[in-house]
Amino acid sequence: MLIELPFWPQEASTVAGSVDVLSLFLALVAFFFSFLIFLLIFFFAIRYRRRPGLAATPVPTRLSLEVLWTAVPLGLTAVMFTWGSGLYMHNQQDPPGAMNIYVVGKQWMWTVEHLEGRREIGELHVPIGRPVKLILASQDVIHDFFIPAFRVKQDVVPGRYTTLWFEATRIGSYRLVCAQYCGTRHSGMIGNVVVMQPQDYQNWLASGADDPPAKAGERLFHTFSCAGCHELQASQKGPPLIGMYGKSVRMESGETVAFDDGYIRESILNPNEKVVEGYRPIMPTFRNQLNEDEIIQMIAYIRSLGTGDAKP
Amino acid sequence: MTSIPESSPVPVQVSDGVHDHQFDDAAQQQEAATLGMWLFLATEVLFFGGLFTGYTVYRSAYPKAFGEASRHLDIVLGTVNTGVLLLSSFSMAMAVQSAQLGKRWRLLGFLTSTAVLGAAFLAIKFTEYAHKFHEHLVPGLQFAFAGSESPHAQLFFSFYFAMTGLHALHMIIGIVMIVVLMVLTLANTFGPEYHTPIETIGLYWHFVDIIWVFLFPLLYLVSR
Amino acid sequence: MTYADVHENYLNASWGWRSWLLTRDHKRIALLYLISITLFFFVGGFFALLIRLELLTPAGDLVQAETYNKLFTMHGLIMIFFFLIPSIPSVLGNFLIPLMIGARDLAFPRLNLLSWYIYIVGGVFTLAAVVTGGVDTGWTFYTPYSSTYANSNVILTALGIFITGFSSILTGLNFIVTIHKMRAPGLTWFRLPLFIWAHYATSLIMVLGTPVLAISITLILLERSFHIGIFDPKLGGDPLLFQHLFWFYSHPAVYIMILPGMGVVSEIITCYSRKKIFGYTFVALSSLAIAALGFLVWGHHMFVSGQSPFAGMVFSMLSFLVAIPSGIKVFNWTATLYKGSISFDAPMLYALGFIGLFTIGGLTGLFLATLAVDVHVHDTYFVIAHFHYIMVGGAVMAYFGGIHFWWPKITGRLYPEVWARIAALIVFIGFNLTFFPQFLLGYLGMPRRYHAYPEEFQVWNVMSTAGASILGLGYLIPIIYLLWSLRYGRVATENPWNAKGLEWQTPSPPPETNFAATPIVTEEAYSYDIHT
Amino acid sequence: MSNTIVSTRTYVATFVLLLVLLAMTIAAAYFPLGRFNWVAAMTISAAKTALIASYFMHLRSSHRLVWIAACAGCFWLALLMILSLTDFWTRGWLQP
Repeated sequence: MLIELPFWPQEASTVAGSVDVLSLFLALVAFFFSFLIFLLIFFFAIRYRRRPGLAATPVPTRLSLEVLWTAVPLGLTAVMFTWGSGLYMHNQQDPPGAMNIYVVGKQWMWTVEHLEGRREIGELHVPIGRPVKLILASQDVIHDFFIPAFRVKQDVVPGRYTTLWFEATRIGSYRLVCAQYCGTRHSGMIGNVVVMQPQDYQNWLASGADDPPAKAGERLFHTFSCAGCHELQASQKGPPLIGMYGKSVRMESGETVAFDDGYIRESILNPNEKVVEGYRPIMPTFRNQLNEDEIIQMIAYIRSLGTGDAKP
Repeated sequence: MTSIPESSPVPVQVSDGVHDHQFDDAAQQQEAATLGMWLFLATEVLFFGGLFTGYTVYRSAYPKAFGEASRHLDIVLGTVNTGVLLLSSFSMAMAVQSAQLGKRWRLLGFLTSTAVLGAAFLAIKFTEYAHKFHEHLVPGLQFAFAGSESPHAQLFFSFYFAMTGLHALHMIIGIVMIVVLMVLTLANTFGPEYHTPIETIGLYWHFVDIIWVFLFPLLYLVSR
Repeated sequence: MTYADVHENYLNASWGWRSWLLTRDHKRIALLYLISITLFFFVGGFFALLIRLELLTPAGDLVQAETYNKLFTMHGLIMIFFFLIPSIPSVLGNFLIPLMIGARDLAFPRLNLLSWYIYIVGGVFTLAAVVTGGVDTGWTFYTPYSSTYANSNVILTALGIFITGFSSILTGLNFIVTIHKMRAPGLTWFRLPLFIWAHYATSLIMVLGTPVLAISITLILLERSFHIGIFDPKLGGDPLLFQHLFWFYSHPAVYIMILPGMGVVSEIITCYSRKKIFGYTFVALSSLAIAALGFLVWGHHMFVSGQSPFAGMVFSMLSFLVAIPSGIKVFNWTATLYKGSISFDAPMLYALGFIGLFTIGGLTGLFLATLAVDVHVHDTYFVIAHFHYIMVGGAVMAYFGGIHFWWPKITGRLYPEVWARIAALIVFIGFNLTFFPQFLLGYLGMPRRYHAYPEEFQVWNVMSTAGASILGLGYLIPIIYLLWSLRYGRVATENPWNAKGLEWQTPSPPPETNFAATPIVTEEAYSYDIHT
Repeated sequence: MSNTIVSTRTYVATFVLLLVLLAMTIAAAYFPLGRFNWVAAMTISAAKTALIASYFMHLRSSHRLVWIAACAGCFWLALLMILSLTDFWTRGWLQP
């Protein structure tokens, strides 16, 4: 039986190739210098091995050499830094028009919520050729969302949202793993990303859709009597929510805050730290009443009320 | 395994009684001890520094909650305590001077007053703790704080108790060491020739004072 | 007749257990450390062995997931805090610093003994945690897992680490004061052996970094026992704050482990190539540069943690900078060999192995400093491979090299040369076989701390486990022949390697007060090519 | 350096100055200066520290090395704070 030795992971996203090129460059540099040092050691060790009657020859320190081997690594690392940071910054910023999918990590599984209503556990279905932005939340400890074939990874931190985007380039099923140690069954927090043709993805979305999260969010909105203050139009007590998602809003403190997922989440949990200009800090907290999934549903509902003019 | 009683583990002494055998003279020993204590204080700066960093991060994130929570602290007791501690530092400085001059009873007097002032500081501090306990402002113990900033106020009080608690622990250690110094003074250990322990423990005491000099405005005077 | 009868020395100056447990002699304290550290090394090694056995097959079938998590946690904690950090400083540093600078002892001998006791108390706490059920937070104690969710002995372990930290602080403080205040007449800073420079730099990190670890662990203890919650996300606390505090110490801690090893290597390379070190000033100052810059790079452990990307860029840039002084050292060591008269005694084999493996470890660190690439390899086996190249390929190789090099000075006996060379080669081969495949595993995407793993990774894991068994053998052999040499080894002369340095100008083993008379230094370090 | 004996008068003067600074810091806290309340408080605390260190702790007459040790602690604390805050204070920058 021939044992297959895997050397290189699959490349299945738009960024995978560029990360690999940089990695290969680094590997080349690493190989060159390791080889250089090994070669020199071997050569000197044999050439200058101890022999009777042959003493060591004093060699004074040469400043030019010291400068050389300070400057060359400095130059090389400058290249690595610039290249690595440039690529990283590019990979951090999600392109406009990315579709949002919400992911919640909890010990020890991933739950995924598509805005169209489909929910899944341990699997993530995405269409090929379209930027996907994941909004990641954790119900308990820190997890990490890692898709090796896409070369993307992001810690999922309780108490806030982190985001990650990718654009898949190859149809297939790829491994998705938790890379941040999260407790006993950390190694079981593993699943698949399924990349599909857009049409297949649409069919898949339609095939087993539950209520869309916005629908569930609307129910929660009524259960918790949010409408009492946040009437959908302007109101005395709370700011309106229609057409607000994605807008920039002035706060009482004078600062300007983006009315985004993170702000909505914070406002539900800690309503009075950032109050919209013209309103009083009177909203109670819903800290102990909503879990991460429900907060996402609320956000989906508010989002469904229409987005503002700013970048969504 | 024959244990010969005469051969104690104490190494051969080339000491003249004033300095230990590894040093050449008393001056070298004293310089070493002073440098050692200052290095130790540098580690203490970083020990408290972790808390100061955390405090800065959260205060800048939740200025409102921190301001509101801070107003629940008793500024009168806090101010009195600052005064008490500054006075104790003065007393400690005078103790070092007395040792340098070889005035044994004056030294004993100043050490005693330093320890008593330190104890007074702790007494006031624990009175404050008792109040906080009654007002349910101790994190983890049925913490109750009116308003929606409650969790962030709890963060403030977490810092309050962690910072003042660790400070109080340092005070307690300092008082114990000063009591030891008092005993040694009674035993006539110190004089103009040898008073390094008084100096080094004095340094420690002043350092604990400095920590409070920062804690006081950071905790009590956030937003008055 | 035992070796101790040769002449009056620190080993035969007094007898009985009290003369050891209450000793203030830095040389005896060094031996106390040597014994305790060796014990911890084998406890940690035993855990490593179980980890590698579990990973032989993809299914988690040898131990349960919970047990596996405890194994890697305890392996990390014991190896880092109870072996690597104290290894070279507390054993070789303790023994050699006063000898190398011509002093009778460290500045604070009682404090030195206290450090050992603190180390032991911390060790007892940690071992008690192991025996009573273990701890499963990972050595990094990340919150909120460690503060809220873990159900294992976090408090006991954290207390153990907290206590041991003070041992490290006091040792570093002792070294700094000693090096400043107690050098022999004529021993100016730029005549100091590089071993001393390296330990000076190490001590700076111990003194200035360890307290931050102490406070972060204290906060976890408070959070766990009193629920005060400074890192609790439910209160608006930020788990990343813990990571900042933790890595402020724990990244420089890597330099605590490697810098003393660099010092050892400088001593060995010069002695066995009979050369003055190439670029003394650069090697000396690069130690300080590493210690200082090492404090500025901790954020590279947090590139994917949700840290601000701008902070990521700052930390990435600083991380590249710290590579420069490391490179300077490697180039200078290599240049020292040029036109030397090189012999291949066991310490030299370890030292050359160190240079090679440290080079690989350092260069693969560049992958981790490069933001875009780190995103992919972070928290995978690539990281595991990288830091084992630094810590095992680097620090442990240097430690073994140093133990062999100064063995005659410490014990008065020579180790068996042939066996020592064989062991050094076995360690080198076993090490590479164990850890090189892990670079590939990491890039393929195998996450670290996985009890069970997908099947496609098995081939490399089998290779790694096979290598580990060879490596384990390589570590056992020296223990056997070094113990053997205590009784049967040839009696060592004052200076068996014909080496420079004050420690070789006093009998082996040295007398209790180190030198008959305070030596006076008139030449630079490593003046090999002048007198031979 | 310990042989420099500081006079009682200097110690008393230092203590009185410290009390004055204490009064100032409290007074400053009641002026609404916004962010500058914090700046004022820290400046006064730093001044108090300088007094305590130079006179009570004899830093004025101490060896240069002691100075370095004292500054090292503060410098490293600054490193910890500044580099940590580069994270916390630039978190939102990428978001629009």
